[in-house]
Amino acid sequence: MDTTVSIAGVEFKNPVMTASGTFGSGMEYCDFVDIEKLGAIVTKGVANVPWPGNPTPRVTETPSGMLNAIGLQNPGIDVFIERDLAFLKQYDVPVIVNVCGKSVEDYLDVVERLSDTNVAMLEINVSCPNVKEGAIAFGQKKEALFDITKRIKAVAKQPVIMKLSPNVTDITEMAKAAEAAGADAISLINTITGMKIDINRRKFVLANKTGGLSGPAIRPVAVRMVYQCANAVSIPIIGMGGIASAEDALEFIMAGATAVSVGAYNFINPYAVTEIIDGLEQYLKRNGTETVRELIGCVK
Amino acid sequence: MDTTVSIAGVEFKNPVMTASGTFGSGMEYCDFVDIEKLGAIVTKGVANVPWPGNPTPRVTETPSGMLNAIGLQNPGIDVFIERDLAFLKQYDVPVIVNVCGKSVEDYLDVVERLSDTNVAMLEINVSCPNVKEGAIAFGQKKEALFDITKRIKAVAKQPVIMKLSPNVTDITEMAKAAEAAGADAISLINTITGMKIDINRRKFVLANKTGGLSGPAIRPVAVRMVYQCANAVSIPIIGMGGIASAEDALEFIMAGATAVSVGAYNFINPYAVTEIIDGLEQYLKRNGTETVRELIGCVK
Amino acid sequence: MEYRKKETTYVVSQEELSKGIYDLRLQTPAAAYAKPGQFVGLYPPSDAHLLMRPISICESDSVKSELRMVYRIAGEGTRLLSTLKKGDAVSMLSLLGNGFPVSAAAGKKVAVMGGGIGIPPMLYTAKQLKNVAAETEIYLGYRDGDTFLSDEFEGYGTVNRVTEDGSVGYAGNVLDAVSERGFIPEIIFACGPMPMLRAIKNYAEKINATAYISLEERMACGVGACLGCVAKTVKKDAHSHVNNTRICTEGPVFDAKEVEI
Amino acid sequence: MEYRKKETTYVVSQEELSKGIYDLRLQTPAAAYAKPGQFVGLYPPSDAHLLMRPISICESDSVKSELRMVYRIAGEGTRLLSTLKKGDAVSMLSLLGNGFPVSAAAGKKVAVMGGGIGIPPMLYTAKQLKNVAAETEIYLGYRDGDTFLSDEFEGYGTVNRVTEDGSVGYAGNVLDAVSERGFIPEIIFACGPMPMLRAIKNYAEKINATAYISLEERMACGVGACLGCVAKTVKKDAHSHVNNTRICTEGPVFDAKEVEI
Ligand SMILES: Cc1cc2nc3c(=O)[nH]c(=O)nc-3n(C[C@H](O)[C@H](O)[C@H](O)COP(=O)(O)OP(=O)(O)OC[C@H]3O[C@@H](n4cnc5c(N)ncnc54)[C@H](O)[C@@H]3O)c2cc1C
Ligand SMILES: Cc1cc2nc3c(=O)[nH]c(=O)nc-3n(C[C@H](O)[C@H](O)[C@H](O)COP(=O)(O)OP(=O)(O)OC[C@H]3O[C@@H](n4cnc5c(N)ncnc54)[C@H](O)[C@@H]3O)c2cc1C
Ligand SMILES: Cc1cc2nc3c(=O)[nH]c(=O)nc-3n(C[C@H](O)[C@H](O)[C@H](O)COP(=O)(O)O)c2cc1C
Ligand SMILES: Cc1cc2nc3c(=O)[nH]c(=O)nc-3n(C[C@H](O)[C@H](O)[C@H](O)COP(=O)(O)O)c2cc1C
Ligand code: FES
Ligand code: FES
Repeated sequence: MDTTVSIAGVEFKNPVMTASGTFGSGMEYCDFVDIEKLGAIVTKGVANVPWPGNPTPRVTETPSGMLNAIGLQNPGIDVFIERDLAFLKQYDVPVIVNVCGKSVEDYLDVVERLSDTNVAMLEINVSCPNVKEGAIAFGQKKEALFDITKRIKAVAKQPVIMKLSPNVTDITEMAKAAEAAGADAISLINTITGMKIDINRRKFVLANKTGGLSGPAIRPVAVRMVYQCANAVSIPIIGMGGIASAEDALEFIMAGATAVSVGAYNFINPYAVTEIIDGLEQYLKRNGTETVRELIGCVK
Repeated sequence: MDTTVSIAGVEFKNPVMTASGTFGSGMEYCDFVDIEKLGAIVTKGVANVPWPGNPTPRVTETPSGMLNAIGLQNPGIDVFIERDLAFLKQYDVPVIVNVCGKSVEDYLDVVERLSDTNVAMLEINVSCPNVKEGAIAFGQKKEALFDITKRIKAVAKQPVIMKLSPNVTDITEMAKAAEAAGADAISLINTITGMKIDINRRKFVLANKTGGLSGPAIRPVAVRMVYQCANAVSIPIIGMGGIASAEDALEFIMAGATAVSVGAYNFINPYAVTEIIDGLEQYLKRNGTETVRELIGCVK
Repeated sequence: MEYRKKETTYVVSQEELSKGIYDLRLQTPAAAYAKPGQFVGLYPPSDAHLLMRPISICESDSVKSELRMVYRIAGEGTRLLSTLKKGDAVSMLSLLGNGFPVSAAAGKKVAVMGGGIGIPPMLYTAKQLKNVAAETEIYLGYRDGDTFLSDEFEGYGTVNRVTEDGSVGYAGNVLDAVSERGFIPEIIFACGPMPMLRAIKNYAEKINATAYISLEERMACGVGACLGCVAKTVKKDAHSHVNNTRICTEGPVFDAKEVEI
Repeated sequence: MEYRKKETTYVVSQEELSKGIYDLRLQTPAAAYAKPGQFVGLYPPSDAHLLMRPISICESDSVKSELRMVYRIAGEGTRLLSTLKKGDAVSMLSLLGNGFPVSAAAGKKVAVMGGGIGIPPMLYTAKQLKNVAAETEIYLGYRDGDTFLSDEFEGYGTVNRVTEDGSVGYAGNVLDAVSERGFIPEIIFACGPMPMLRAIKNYAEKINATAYISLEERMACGVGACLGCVAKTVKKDAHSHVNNTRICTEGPVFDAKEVEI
C-alpha cells in the first residue's frame, strides 16, 4: 500500500496537508499531532513586513461552518524565517509557505527572501477575501492572475502553487490562466465571502463586515471546483474546503485532487489530520487499492 | 405593528414568501400551511412547453444543506395556467410566477401567456445551474442579463423580478445590469453549484454530476450578496438562501432585503414559513418596532 | 382520513433485529391511519443532517398508537436514527405515499414478495391481506441465513424463505422459488431491490398478472413539492405532464405496467 | 505539567444555578492540572455548531477529577450545552490559557473582583489566594439581587456584594464599593465586562497597583493557531510582532498595563 504522491517533483509521504492559516506554523498543534506524519505543513500567509490584520471580532460560527476575517495578520518574513522555519527544520516534513502581499512587489520580495531556505514549495495566496488591497484582486481577474503568476515564476526558486479564489464566475478560467503562466500546481478553494448579522445588536458580527466562509458547509462547492479544474488543466491540484474525515478527503481525490488540505476542521478536531491519514490507509486496505494515486480523478 | 411591504406597487401582508421550486404551487403544502397567511407564493419555474427535467438521483444532503438537480421539470405554461393558477385563485395571496426558458424567446412566450392572468409579479430565473442550455447562461454575463431583462420588460404586463445567480465574481454588476435594463426588483440567491461523490460506489451522487447547493450552509454567502446588492442598486431585493427561522429572515431584511423567501427549509420544517411570519411579529413587538420597513437595510 | 403532519413522536422501543438492522417503534396517532406500503419521513437527530429519511411502515398498531419501522443502516442518517433510545423524541413527517391497494386482491391468488430491506413493508401488507385474498404465498428473499422478520409472516400465508447462498429455504431469488413451487399468482405485491422489481415486472407481464411494486428514490420533501423523487412512466403522468411521476406522492407503490424501471 | 488535549468527558452533574446560569461539573483528569483563570473549550452537542465555546474554570477538584464551569446562556451554543445531563458525553479541549499569577499575590493586599458572568473564574482564584495573600477583599458585582455564587466565596476573604440596583450590598459598581470601603489593594485579580475591566485598568494605574484582568474574545481554535482572538497590546507582542496578542494563548489573563482595552 502506497500513500505517496508527488507534485512538481516534490515527494509527499501522503496527500494530507494542513491548510494555510489554520495550523499556524505547526507549533500550536504539535501537542496534538505528530508533525512528521503529515504530508506537508502549509504555513499561515506571510508578507514582506508584519501585518496587524483586522480588528476583532474576527471569527464566528455559521451552520456547519465558520467565517473568519483575520486579515492576514503575520509577523513578516524576517521573523518567519528566523522563528517559524527554524522551528519546522527539526521535523522531517515538507514545508509549503503561503505568501501574501498588497502589491506584486510585496509578493516578489517574500518569494526572493525564501529562495535560499529549505522550503519545499510556495503557495501564493491571491484569494484572501479579508484584506482590502492586493490578495483577492489578483485572484478574480484572469489577466491579473496570469501576470502575477508569471512574475513570481520568474524569480521563484521553489515550485509555485497558485491558490485560487472560489469567488469567481468560472474557476476553470483562473486555473487555465495560472497554468498558462507557468504555475506548477494550483490549490483551491480559499474561503467564500460571507456575512453574518447580529439581529439583536443590529450590527455585523465581524468587525470587517464580511469574512471568509469555510468548513463542511462549503465542501460541495469545493469538490465541484476541484472537479472542474481537474478537467481543465493538467497541473496537479491541492483540494480543500470543508474536509473533516478521510471520506471527505477521498471525495476530493476522486474528483481530481493530487493532495488535500484540512483547514477549519483542525479547530474542531485537532487530531483531524492524523485521523484522515489513518482513514485513507484503511480505505486503501479495505478496497485492495495499491496506491492512492490510482484514485486521483477516478470519478469522471 | 405593521408587517406589510410593497415591491413595485404590489402590496404584501408580510415579507415572507416561498422560494421557487420548494413549495410547488402551494397544493402540496396546504395541509401544513395556511396559504393566505403568506406574503406571497412563488411558484416552481415554468417554461413555454413541458420539461422532463434531469435523471435521478436529483437530490442529496450535504452538511447543513442539500444539493438539487431537478433540471426545471415542469408541465409547461398551459397546464400551469389551467391547473396551478386556477388552484391558487381560490386564495387571497399574491402569486409570483417563476419563469424559465432555454432561449430568450421561450421566456417571452411564457411572459406573454401570463399577461392576461392575475399573477402579481414575474420572477425570471436566469440562474438555475442545473440545465445545460439557457437559464444560468443569461445570469452570469452582465450583457446577456441586461439584454434579456430589457426584452422581457418590453412585453411583461406584470412587474419583473430578475433572479440572480450567486455563481459570479461580482454580484453587484449583475444587480446593476438588471436595474439598468428596467427590472422592478431582484431576488437572490439561487443555488450555488456543488457536487457530491459517493466514494464507495466511486460515482457522482447526482445523475447530473453537479447540483445547486441550498439550505443554511449557504446563508452567510446569501446575506453578503444581499447586502452588497442593497448598496449597489435602488430597486427592491427579495432575499433568500438558507432561511430557517425568523432570526434568519431578519438578517436578510437588516442587510437590505425588502422581502425574503424560504426554500429548502420547507422540506425540513413544513411549518417554517408560518413560524417565520409569527416570529417576525414577535420580534417587532418585543423591540417596540412599528414597521418591518424600518428594519430594511438598517445594518450599514 | 388523511393524516398529514410533521410531529414530534417518542420512541417506544428500538432494538437491533439483526446485524445493522433496527426495529423502531414510535408512539404516534398516525398509527390509526397508516396503510401498508405507506412510509414516514424520519428526521435524524442532528442539526446538520437536515433531510428526512423515508422509511416504510412495517406494522401499525392503532390500539397502542404505535408505528413500527424496520430499517438498515445505510449511511449517516440511518446511523444517527439507530442511536435513538426509548423515550427519545424524534421528528416525523407522515403519512406519506399511497400504499398497496390491498382491496384489489379480494378473492385472488396473491404473491407477496419482499427482498432484503424491502421485506419490512410486506409484513404489514401480508397481515392486511389475510382476510382479503383467496390464497397468499409469501416469498422472502435474503442474501444468507439471516432471515430477519420472516417468522413474523407465519399465519398470513405460506411463508417461503429464499436465500442467495441457499443456506435456508429455496436457493436463488424469489422468482426462482415461485417457479419451483409452481405457484401462479393473479396479483403480486412486492418491495425490494431494483433488479428484483424489474424481474417481477417482466414476470407479471408474462403470466398476465398485476404486480404492484414499491419504488425508492432519494427524496427531499416527501410531499410532492420538490420533484426530486421521480420515476419514469410509460404514459405522460397526470401531474407532471411529462413521463415522470413522483414516487413520494403518486407512489411509492405503482402498477408495474405503468413505470419504466 | 502541561495538559493539552481534546477528550471526551462526562457530565457529573448540571443544574440551573440561577435564571439562565448553569453549573456544570465534568469528570476529567484535567482537574489535576487546572489553574485559576484558565479555561476549557466545550463543544456543543451538535453537528452544525462546530466551534468550541470557551468557558472559564470555576473550580477544580483534583481528588474527584472534577472540573466545574458556570456559564450563562448567551446563544445557541450555550443553550445546547445547557441540555446536557448527568452521564452525557461532552467533548472538551483543555487546558487553555495562562491563568491568574496567584503567586504574585504572596504577602500582598489583594482585591478579587468579578462582574456578572465574570464571577465564576474568581471563585477558584479566591480559593487559591487564601493561603497566599496577606489580605483578600472580594468584590462581586451583580445587576440585581440575584447574587449567584457569592455565598461560595465566604471564607476566602471579605465578601462584598455590589448591585447596580442597590438591592443587595453596596449600590453601584465594584469600584464604587472599593472606594466606599476605603480599601487600597496592592494587586487586583479581575474578570467581568469590558467597561468594568477598563475602569479597573485606570484605577490600578491611579493607585499604582498591578491589575491582572481576564479578557474575552470570539475564538475558533483556542490554541493560538487561527489568530482569531487577539487583543491590542501597548508594545509589540513577542509572538505576533505587531501590537496584537492572542487571548487564548498569551491570555486570557493580562497585566492591564500591557493591553489596550
Ligand atoms: C419510500 C421509501 C421507503 C423506504 N423504506 C425503507 C425501509 O423500510 N427500511 C430501510 O432500511 N430503508 C428504507 N428506504 C431507504 C432509506 O430511506 C435509505 O436507506 C436512507 O434514506 C439512507 O439514509 P442515510 O443517511 O443512512 O444514507 P445516505 O448516506 O443518504 O446514503 C447511503 C446509501 O443509501 C442510499 N439511499 C439514500 N437515500 C435513499 C433513498 N431515499 N432511497 C433509497 N436509497 C437511498 C444511497 O444510494 C446510498 O448508497 C426507503 C426509501 C424510500 C424512498
Ligand atoms: C476565555 C473566555 C472565558 C469565558 N468564560 C466564560 C464563563 O466562564 N462563563 C460564561 O458564561 N461565559 C464565558 N465566556 C463567554 C462564552 O464563551 C460565550 O458566551 C459563548 O461562547 C457564547 O456562545 P453561544 O453559542 O451561546 O453564543 P453566540 O450565539 O455565539 O453568541 C451570543 C453572544 O455571546 C457573545 N460571544 C460569543 N462568543 C463569545 C466569546 N468567545 N467571548 C465572548 N463573548 C462571546 C457574542 O458577542 C454574542 O452577543 C468566556 C469567553 C472566553 C473567551
Ligand atoms: C482562520 C483561517 C485563516 C486562514 N488564513 C489563510 C491564509 O493565511 N492564507 C490562505 O491562503 N488561506 C487562509 N485560509 C483559508 C484556508 O487555508 C482554506 O483555504 C479554507 O479555509 C477552506 O478550507 P476549510 O474549509 O478546510 O477551512 C484561512 C482559513 C481560516 C479558517
Ligand atoms: C428542489 C429545489 C428546486 C428549485 N427550483 C427552482 C426553480 O424552479 N426556479 C428557481 O428560480 N429557483 C429554484 N430553486 C432555488 C430556490 O428558489 C432558492 O433560490 C434556493 O434554494 C436558495 O434558497 P434556500 O437555501 O432557502 O433553499 C430550487 C431550489 C430547490 C432546493
Ligand atoms: S420527495 Fe419531493 S417530490 Fe417527492
Ligand atoms: S482562538 Fe485561535 S488564536 Fe486564539
